[in-house]
Amino acid sequence: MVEKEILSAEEAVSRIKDGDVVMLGGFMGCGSPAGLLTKLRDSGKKDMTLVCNDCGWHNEKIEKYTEVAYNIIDKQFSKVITTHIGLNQEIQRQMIAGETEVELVPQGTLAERIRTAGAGLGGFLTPTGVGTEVEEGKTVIEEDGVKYLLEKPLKGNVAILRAAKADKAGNLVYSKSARNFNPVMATACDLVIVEADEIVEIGELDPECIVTPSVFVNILVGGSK
Amino acid sequence: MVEKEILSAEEAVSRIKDGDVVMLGGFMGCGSPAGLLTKLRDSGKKDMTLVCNDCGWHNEKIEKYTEVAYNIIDKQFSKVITTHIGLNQEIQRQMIAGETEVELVPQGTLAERIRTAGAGLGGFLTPTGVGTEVEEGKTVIEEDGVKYLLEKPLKGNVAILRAAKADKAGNLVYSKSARNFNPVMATACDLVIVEADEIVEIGELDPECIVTPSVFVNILVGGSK
Amino acid sequence: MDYKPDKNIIAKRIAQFFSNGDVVNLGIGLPTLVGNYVPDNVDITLQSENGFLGLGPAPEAGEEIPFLENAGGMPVTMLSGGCYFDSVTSFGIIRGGHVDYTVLGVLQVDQKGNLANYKVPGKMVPGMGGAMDLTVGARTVICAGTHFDKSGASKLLKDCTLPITAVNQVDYLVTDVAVFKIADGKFHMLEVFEPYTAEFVIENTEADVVKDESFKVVKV
Amino acid sequence: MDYKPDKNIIAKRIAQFFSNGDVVNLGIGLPTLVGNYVPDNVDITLQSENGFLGLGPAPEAGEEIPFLENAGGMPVTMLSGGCYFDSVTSFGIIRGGHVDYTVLGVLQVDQKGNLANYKVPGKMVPGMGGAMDLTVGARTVICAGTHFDKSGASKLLKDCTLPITAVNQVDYLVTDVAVFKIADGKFHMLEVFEPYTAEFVIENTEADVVKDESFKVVKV
Repeated sequence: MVEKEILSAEEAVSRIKDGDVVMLGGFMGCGSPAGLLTKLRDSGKKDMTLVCNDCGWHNEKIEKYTEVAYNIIDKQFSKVITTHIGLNQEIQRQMIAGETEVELVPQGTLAERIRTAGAGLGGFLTPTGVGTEVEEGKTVIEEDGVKYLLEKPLKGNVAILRAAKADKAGNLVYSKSARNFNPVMATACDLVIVEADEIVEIGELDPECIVTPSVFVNILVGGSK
Repeated sequence: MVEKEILSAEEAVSRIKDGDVVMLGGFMGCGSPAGLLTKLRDSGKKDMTLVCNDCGWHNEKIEKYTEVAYNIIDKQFSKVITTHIGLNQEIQRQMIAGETEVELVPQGTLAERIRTAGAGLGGFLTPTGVGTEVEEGKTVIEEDGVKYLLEKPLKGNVAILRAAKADKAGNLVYSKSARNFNPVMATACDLVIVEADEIVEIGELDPECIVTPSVFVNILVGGSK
Repeated sequence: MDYKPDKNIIAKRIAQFFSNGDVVNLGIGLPTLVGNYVPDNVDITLQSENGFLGLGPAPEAGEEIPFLENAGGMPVTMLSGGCYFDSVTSFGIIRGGHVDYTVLGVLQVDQKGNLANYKVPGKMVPGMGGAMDLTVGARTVICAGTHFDKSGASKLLKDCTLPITAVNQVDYLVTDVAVFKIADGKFHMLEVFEPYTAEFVIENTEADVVKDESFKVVKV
Repeated sequence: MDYKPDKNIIAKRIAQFFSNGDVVNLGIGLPTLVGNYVPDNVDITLQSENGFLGLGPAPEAGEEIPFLENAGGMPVTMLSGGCYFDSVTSFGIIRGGHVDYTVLGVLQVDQKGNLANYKVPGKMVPGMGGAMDLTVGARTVICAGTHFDKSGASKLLKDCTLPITAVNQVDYLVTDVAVFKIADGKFHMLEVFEPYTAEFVIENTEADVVKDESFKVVKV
């Protein structure tokens, strides 16, 4: 099995371009690639679109900040597609002040839109959001008396993900609730960069327990371990 | 965590009713619940619809038969929804003779239709089958210049599945290529019966490696081990 | 009659809804408290929409498990028999009707069963997170909220004025005053909590409230 | 010139398409033979649509691994670095463009890039299995088949007469006589295999065949 490129975080983020759609794994920072986000900040890239479940923590009162908070402070993203920003005061402020465009998407719909792109489908019908602001501008299709929204696939240029272990072929496993959006984002981007806490030899992961198959991964970055 | 019912194969199949839509896991018999199929044959149930990837082996020349071959010989199914019947001479014969209705579905579409039902969606757009006989009677939707078929969810009354191990809560793991359609069928049926080669105590399976979460499973049947 | 907000009475009453084996998703905030009141003889499985089943109580300080958080980003534990999955599977479970109960916080609930809980335009926009999927997907939707907001206005409305989370999906509303079933365009009061009275509720609630035929006064 | 069917030459030539790291799905039957001819210095990963990556050679008789079969129900092995997944993931990989090459058997191929390989109405109806998804989803579709059928008719047609598997998706056709790229409504002959000649192919093929500008005579 062919080995994937192993790069430093700095080299890896140099593959990201201004204006790219960047998908970021993690849920309130749990399962986000801290090292890649820090180097992405240092890189000064701009005008990117960020796709992520939430925007992590930015709480001035308890002084809790997850890494992406600093990319947001630097306004590296001109648009954010996300489901929940209740714990990031700064992106809420930027949204309400009109400084950053924020598209709020129901969480299941965000996951499914990304999956749909990765799985080569053209869209899906979901009951979620019918009759709400989420419906605006979307086709409503009725099947057997139930209304559904036709939701479209969401593709990215680059995914920046975090895994617990990667083998050199690019197979991934995650740790506990750090799995979340990482596996699906790996399927839907042209370039998939994975910060792995540990990189192991091919054959060391149990093939029954691999969560992300090697075909989805392009670049590995060693993590803190 | 509450334990699921553990029944004999005979007791379990007694929950299936004439006319039920029955989803059968397995791929060319690999991963099919042999014990449940045998007891289902003994039960004499009829007019069922069978949903399965293929119909296993029924090859008179090399005398190779997988268990479902005998249910088909007994004509327990008035309709079969499947993707490939090239290795079952008898169902091909019944189809061509008009004795059994056979609906052929592309394999990815069958998997996705079942998933769609299990995941509470109303349909999906796939490029597969556009311009072929599969398109007949379906809505064609064009997005960004690409044509897609709108495919509908496929639900079942009962799933009969095979796992390598089940814990008593109903969490499942599979063995190698015996996984195939089993996990997705577990999500899409009112009653999910699993023949497990081994039933273990709650806590014995690694929570990172469980493939089918307990919420999808209703009845466990001990296998040969 | 004096009203004093009491989140714990809401959590305590909601915990009585569940039976052995139920799969339950508890929203962040008030709904999380429900977990503290589930009777010892009732064994439910909590789903955490960030990706696992078998959510257990918060760990002691210093005993946090790396990479194990709930959907609010707080450290939790996992019970034996739980399992991890990704966000796609998590919302397949939710939308697919595999969750028996979801308990969600409210800003407003109206008598058509509409819920508003994710946005105050121009002011507070946390986002819907998983709430829209949970409301549409769970078999039974229980809303949890104090009966009155900080200004003293009832959260039970004829029509929600805030952007709604889902249309016509709320089954039950439990406040710190009473329990309601929503049906036929009305709040059917099933129980009122001592020392409140049915009359107090009806007089102080904007929406149409009727006493259900099973109505009773209870002490939670 | 005498024609003698030769499946191995087809498999051998197709194996030369691949580069290091390619992900390839080989159909059942003739395409399976391709695996025998991949050069030692080219490391490809085979996807098996019944649910794994890292498909290895058939085991010795008596060395079969329980529950490890290919999509044709035959015993196989798995290489180090492979992994298992379910049918939903398998076809997500296929339809999502994550497979570089699919190699499929043919009944007929036409000059518009249409393929027919799953059904002879009223006679033989194996079903499409994964072929429709593979044809639509794989980045490059290579068809593999003897140039002539048992009756001596060319399988290269102006228009398929059998029910088609996919519209306008075939990129290459490799027969036991020549290699074709399908584009602009024609079969562009890239190579002919000694001792056959371009003229032999053109004369004995119903479809429109043109010599590509890169055309050459080769010995496979």
